[in-house]
Amino acid sequence: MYEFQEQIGFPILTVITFLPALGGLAVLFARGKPNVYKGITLAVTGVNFLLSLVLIQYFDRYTATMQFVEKVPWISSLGISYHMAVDGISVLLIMLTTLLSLIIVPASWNYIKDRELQFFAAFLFLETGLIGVFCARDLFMFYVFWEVMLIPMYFIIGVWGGPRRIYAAIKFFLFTFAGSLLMLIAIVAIAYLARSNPFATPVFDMDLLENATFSYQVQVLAFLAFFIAFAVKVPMWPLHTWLPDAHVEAPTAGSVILAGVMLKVGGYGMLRLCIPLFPDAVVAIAPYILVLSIIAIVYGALVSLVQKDLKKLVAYSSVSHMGFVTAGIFALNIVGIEGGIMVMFSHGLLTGALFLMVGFLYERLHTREISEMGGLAGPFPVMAAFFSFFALASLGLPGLSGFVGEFLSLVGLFTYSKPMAAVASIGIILAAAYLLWMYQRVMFTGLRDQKWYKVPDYSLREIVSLAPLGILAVWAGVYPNTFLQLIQPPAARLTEKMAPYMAESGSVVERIFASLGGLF
Amino acid sequence: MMKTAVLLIPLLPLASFIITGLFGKRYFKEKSQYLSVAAVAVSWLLSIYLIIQVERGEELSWQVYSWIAAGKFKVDIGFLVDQLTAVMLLVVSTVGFMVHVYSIGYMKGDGGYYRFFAYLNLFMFSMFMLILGNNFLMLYVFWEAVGLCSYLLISFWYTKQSAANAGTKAFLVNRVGDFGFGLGIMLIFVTLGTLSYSGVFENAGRIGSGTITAICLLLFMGAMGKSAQFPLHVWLPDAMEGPTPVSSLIHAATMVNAGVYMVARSSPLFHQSHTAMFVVALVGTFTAIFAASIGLVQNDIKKVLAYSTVSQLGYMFAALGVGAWAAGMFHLVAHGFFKGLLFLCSGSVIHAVSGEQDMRKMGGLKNKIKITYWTFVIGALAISGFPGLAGFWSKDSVLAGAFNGGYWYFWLVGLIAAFMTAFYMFRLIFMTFHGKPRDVELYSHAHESPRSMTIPLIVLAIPSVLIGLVLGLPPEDGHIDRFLEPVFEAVKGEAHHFGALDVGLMALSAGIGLAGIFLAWVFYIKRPELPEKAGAHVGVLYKAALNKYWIDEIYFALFINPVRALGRGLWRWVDVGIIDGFVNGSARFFRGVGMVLRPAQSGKIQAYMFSMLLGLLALLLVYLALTI
Amino acid sequence: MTPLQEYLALSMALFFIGTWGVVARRNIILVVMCIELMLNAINIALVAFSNYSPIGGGRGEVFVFFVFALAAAEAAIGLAIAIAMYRLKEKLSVDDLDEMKG
Amino acid sequence: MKQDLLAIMPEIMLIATAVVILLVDPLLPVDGRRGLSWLGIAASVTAAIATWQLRDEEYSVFSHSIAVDKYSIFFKILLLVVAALAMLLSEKYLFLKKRLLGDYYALILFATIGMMVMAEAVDLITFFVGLELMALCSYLLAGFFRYQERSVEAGMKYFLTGAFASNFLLFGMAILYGLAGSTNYQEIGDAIRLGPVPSGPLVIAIVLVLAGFAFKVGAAPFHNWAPDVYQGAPTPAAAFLAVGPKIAAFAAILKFFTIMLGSQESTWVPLMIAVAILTMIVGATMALLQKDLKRMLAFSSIGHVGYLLLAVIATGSSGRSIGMSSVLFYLAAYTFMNMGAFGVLVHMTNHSSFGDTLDDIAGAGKSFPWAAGIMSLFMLSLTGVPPTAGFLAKFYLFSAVVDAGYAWLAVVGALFSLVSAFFYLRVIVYMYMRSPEQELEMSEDGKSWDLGLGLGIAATGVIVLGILPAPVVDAAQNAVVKLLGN
Repeated sequence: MYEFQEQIGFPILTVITFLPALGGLAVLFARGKPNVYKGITLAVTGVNFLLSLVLIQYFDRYTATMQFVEKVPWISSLGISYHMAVDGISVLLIMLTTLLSLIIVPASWNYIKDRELQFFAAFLFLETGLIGVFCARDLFMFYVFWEVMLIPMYFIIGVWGGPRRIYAAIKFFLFTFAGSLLMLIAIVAIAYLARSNPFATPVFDMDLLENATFSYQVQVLAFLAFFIAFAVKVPMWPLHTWLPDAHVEAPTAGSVILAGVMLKVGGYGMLRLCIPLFPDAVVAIAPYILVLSIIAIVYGALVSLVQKDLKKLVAYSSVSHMGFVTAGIFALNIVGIEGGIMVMFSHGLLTGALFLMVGFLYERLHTREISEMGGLAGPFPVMAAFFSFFALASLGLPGLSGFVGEFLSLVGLFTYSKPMAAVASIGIILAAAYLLWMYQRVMFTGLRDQKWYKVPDYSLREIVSLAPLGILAVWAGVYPNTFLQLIQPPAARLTEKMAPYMAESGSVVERIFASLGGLF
Repeated sequence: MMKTAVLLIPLLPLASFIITGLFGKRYFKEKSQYLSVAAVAVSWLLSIYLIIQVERGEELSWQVYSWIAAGKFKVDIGFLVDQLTAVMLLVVSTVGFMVHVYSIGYMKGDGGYYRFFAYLNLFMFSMFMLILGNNFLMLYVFWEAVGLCSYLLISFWYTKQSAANAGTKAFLVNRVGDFGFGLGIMLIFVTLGTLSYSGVFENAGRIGSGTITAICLLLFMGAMGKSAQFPLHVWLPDAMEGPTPVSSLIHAATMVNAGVYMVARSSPLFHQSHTAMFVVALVGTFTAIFAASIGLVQNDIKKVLAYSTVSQLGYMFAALGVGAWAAGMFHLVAHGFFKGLLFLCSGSVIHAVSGEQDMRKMGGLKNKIKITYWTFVIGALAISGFPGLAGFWSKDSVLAGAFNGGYWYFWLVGLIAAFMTAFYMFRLIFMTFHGKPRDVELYSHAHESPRSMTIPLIVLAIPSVLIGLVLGLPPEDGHIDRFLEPVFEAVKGEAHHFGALDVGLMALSAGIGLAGIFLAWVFYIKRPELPEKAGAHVGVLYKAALNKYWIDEIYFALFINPVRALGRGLWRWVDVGIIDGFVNGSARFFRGVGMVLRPAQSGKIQAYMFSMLLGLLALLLVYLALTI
Repeated sequence: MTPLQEYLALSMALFFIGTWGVVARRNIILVVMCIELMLNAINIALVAFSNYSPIGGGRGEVFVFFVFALAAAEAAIGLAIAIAMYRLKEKLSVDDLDEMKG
Repeated sequence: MKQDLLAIMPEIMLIATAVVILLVDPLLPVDGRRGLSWLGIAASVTAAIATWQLRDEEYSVFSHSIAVDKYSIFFKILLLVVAALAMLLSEKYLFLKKRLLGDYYALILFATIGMMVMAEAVDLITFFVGLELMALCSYLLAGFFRYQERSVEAGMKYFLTGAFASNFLLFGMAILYGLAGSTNYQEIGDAIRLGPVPSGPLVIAIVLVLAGFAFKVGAAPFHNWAPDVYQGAPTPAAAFLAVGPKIAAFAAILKFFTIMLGSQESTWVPLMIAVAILTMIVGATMALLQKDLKRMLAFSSIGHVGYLLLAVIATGSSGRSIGMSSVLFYLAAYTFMNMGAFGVLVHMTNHSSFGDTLDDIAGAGKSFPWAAGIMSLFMLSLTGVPPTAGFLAKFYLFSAVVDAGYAWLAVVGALFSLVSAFFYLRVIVYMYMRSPEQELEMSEDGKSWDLGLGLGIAATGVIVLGILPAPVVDAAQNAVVKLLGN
């Protein structure tokens, strides 16, 4: 029952997960001067980021087995254990999480005026929830962390958000909670169905569940329940409408984490649970999900195109970009899955950066209405440079991170169905349209008000917040193998898991699309 | 050594870009050109070295590192240097170098001086990588990268609404083309499992006929975007909003040729699909005459040149499409030089008249700016097919290729377009340099450009004159044909022997060119009132050409406005209306249920008791209902 | 011997009368009395059952004693609260108790 | 005899303490009465320890009318915790409202004894005595502020409806007795299972018993009294009334519907499903409309009863221990979170001109940082968000329901759980995300160590049961083993 993998000498996953929460408690109870608690926050997130680098360093990237295993019984009569372990996908996302958490500290150093202490504490708790989801290897734990991250975010939006923050916060909570409850029931159901006999304890351990087999009907129902929970987080069309509201109202740092990490949790869940646990159902339902993904891609882009609020534009663009994630994953081949993960990673970097920049812009202009901007490249050349960099990366410019993921996920989709990939590719055209048009309206043409020349350009603090994201974006674009290596073994394992079912797949929609594919 | 050269050629401009971009604003300022020009100069020298090596028969195929490896999808960053690369390298490095030098003078005093050179360097890097790459994905990647530079440079003067619009438009139209290109690449990958040139071309024979047509057409879609072929040509004329050196380098001599390069590079694929070849030729020919007809009536000096570029690119595609591969590349090289020259000359003119671009305000400038005038005339003669100059040989080989390939209709259309070309080029010359000054104010201030600008003109004039003689003689078996033979070996048609008929054709095309020049002389020197009359005579056609056949307006009506309306509709109706309506509605629904139940909570004790009794009754009824 | 059914019928009748009284009367004292009536109806049933039961004889009667005790306590408490209410409102109608609702 | 007294030693302690309190109370000055609550608390704690000491043996005493086994011990300790918490919450409140009387504590102790008897009874008569002891004390507690119209109204409503409903339960029990000829649970169960029993009277008995219990726990449509009573009763008393009687009633329900009516599950399960669904609907939707926090908590507790009934259904139809033990765990979690929530209201009333409404709680995040913090904790726990007791309870409960094959009922439960999230979160919204329209008048008199301790225990309970629930889960599972035989 007890298990501990001597890979690094100390339970690094536990440390990396709970260190922020401890930091949060320290912040709450220390109640020091602003610089004290900000310092604590910075130190904790910094150490955590370093720990995540250590994790990657010691991580064996050539195997798909779970590593850094820590397993201790927790509620043994219910078959629940404290079980943490990671594979390449988790490690990559943990790194992203710790990086973004670190970055938002300097980025919101002067942003929050009211109840600042609680703000930083909330972020630390949030980080624990997020990392916990990526580490959990026990379904119950997974769900606990899944919900735990909900609460700080709810407060962050609701307390420190914009004018319609309450509506946005409740909407955010209820959307996610609705999905979670379905997932909870599905978790319970499969845990009890996976037992060997009716009097045995239920099975929550993912390792064991992955080897269990469920009847087709159970698979489909449980898959849908899980999937809806994850689809809300991703968010997939048509479950996405909480996202624009939440983003617009959330404070900058909230948007960064929300877009940068929280949406990834949805995609991660699909990879971690939906596919390995219900391979049969996945194969049957994938075509429908792909259709939804493609709708999301095009729909998000179209709606983005006509947004008047900068933040909302970026928010809808997330819907579109995350469509590539699901499209890649449910193309059910290794290229697509790796592409989907790369999109998650790169979207975390890029959209995080875009939200940061929108925040910085707002701090200067006190507006997010695109129509009130224009010509800002004149007074703010550095800002314009960063803006263009991240906008271009986000629209999938090759050589930057966005391209690799989107292209791979499209290749994966193309392998699955050619017409679908063709429609999804329209999203790339539209991405260029909405981002460049936005950039043009914000940065180009005549300046509205000469007074902006008196406002300073990016400070060192702001540049330092953005630079790491930019460097990683270039890195992931120029040498993506660093990251692809990490996710290759798990992705291969997932496809192997599905391989036996792929042959016998035969849903109606898929057959229709297959026949359409013949036209090409 | 070759490896070092291949590595340095792109990396030097990249390094210069990074350094200038980061430190230009604060430290280099007006001295930004030194580093940039030096970097490109070295790249040029190294390119010449490479070309000589290739000429000697050396080739290079080098995998530098594995770029993307995801499952079966494996793509390397690697270089391929062969004859085709060398030809491109010649044009790109030479014109690039000259444009850099030219820009020193042209951009002097501009607020974004450093930025300009940084962008130019970035462009050089991307363009070098584009032609040096050894696989389709790299081609695609740097295809987009040059597009980015094009975007950045078109909207270089971003405070101008029109420049900003033009940049965005260029990028978007290119993206539409890249949509096809990308799908084509995916189709190649899915079909063959590899994207490297060697891997694809070796296995090209294995591809089914339908698939290969699909691949070729998709790839060609990308080429149409980048090389501004109808109907994706709309961005190039607008791109003239950028500084003139940019128009010369990117939008005439190098980037727009990428499409031609790509089709030429993919010749083993295209060769297998007759349909695709025919489409290429058809689009090329149509674009050639279509753009020429618009060029006839434009008044903006750069717009004329822009439409001319579109038209000439059409020629190149026509050549490739009819199987005259070498002719197409020949025209690419020749056009690269003389169109680069023409743009730089127009820049010099614009520089002379303080930024005015409308030819109707010019006139009589030939005495004021002599060097510009004469180099301009050389360029114009070259493009018009004046016997002996570069354009004569290259255009003739294109037309001959079409004729000999049996596509007499393409040949005929090409011939008409050649006539138009000569006409509008000399219309431009006469309106700009001859006659009386129409705007005295501008005229009086006109001055010759500084030496940094005139020297590139002179330098570029030399190949415009000579390159045809050097490369193109004897026709159809000239140096360039032999040089490129290894590349196009597999796709070559049956051997053709130069004969009397060809001489006749040559004479015909020369005559057509001269006729065009003569007509322009009649219209704009001899009888300046004629253009208006003629315009009135063919009113509709004239108006259509003047308005570029309303293509932009049609796109707005057909695509852009509907897309925006769709976006707005989806947002307002689907997102806010239906989905949020459902969400908020379900919240209201539960409140509504509460409101319905509320009266039961009346506060009256006996009502409570009564409801208990009802509950009892209901339980019994439930039981009865379930048992019966 | 009178059959069990008849006792039970009586008990039911009393119970329904009590129920009707509780729901219909407005005066709190009367309502409390009707509640007592219901209890007595149950007592009749209990005694009857006890008498006719083959094995559990006697338990019913014991039960009845406890019900008696309860009835007394209930009446006391009910009246105590009624007095408190009367002091505050000077009314003893159940309809006056509807300040809290909804 | 010795065995008998030993088994009910905890109850005897409580009775003795209650009597002492009643005797001493008139002799003490007002200030001196403040120690009485500690007397009561000490008695409760001692009784709890005494109960705990009995855990290893099983007693069936007083002619097999009381069974002290693990099951009843679980409930008795839980009830004693409830009593102790209620007394901790009450003292300062009563003092400030000038109703600090020993009677109050005595009533709480007597009610607790009644509840304990309900939990341990295995005989209808004993059960009835316990039930009425609890009920009569409850009426008085609800009406304890006899100079407040609302309190009196609450007392009267509770009394009339309660007595009315008790009669149905009693009538049902009488019929059961008549059918089986015995008042012992086990004998009744055997008689119903084995012998030919006329189905008509049996169904009527089941319906009557079900209705009576539904009233006691506040299940729809027998719930209408609950909001009015909780709103009108003194807040600490409401806390007690919202939790204690429910625990005791569920202890009895589980015994009734398994030992006695286990063989009739095909009859009562559909009825209880209907009741459970209606209860969840009423609880969730009505709570949405409430502006008064006590009423909101009342409807919320109605909603929780709906979930609990789901677990009872699961027990009945699967006969597996998990359903029953999930009820036990849920009640434990419910105790801490619900008493905690009421306790926060008491705290705020003590310290300010707080009026129990949502508007009054606006801005509490700033004016009452700690209280608002733990109130959020309780609200999240009631919503069922990890890592709180409420989550684990709901998780466990849904497990039971799904395991019993009622996944669809779990989905219904989840739906109303979602609806209920809305009004629980609204409390947090008001506390943290809105600024008050009218500042509350603060007063310094309210400082209370007792109350702080009570809230601390509740908060700790919520967190501990959420993070380290294993001991309680195990206890709940052990408690039900014998009852179900597997």
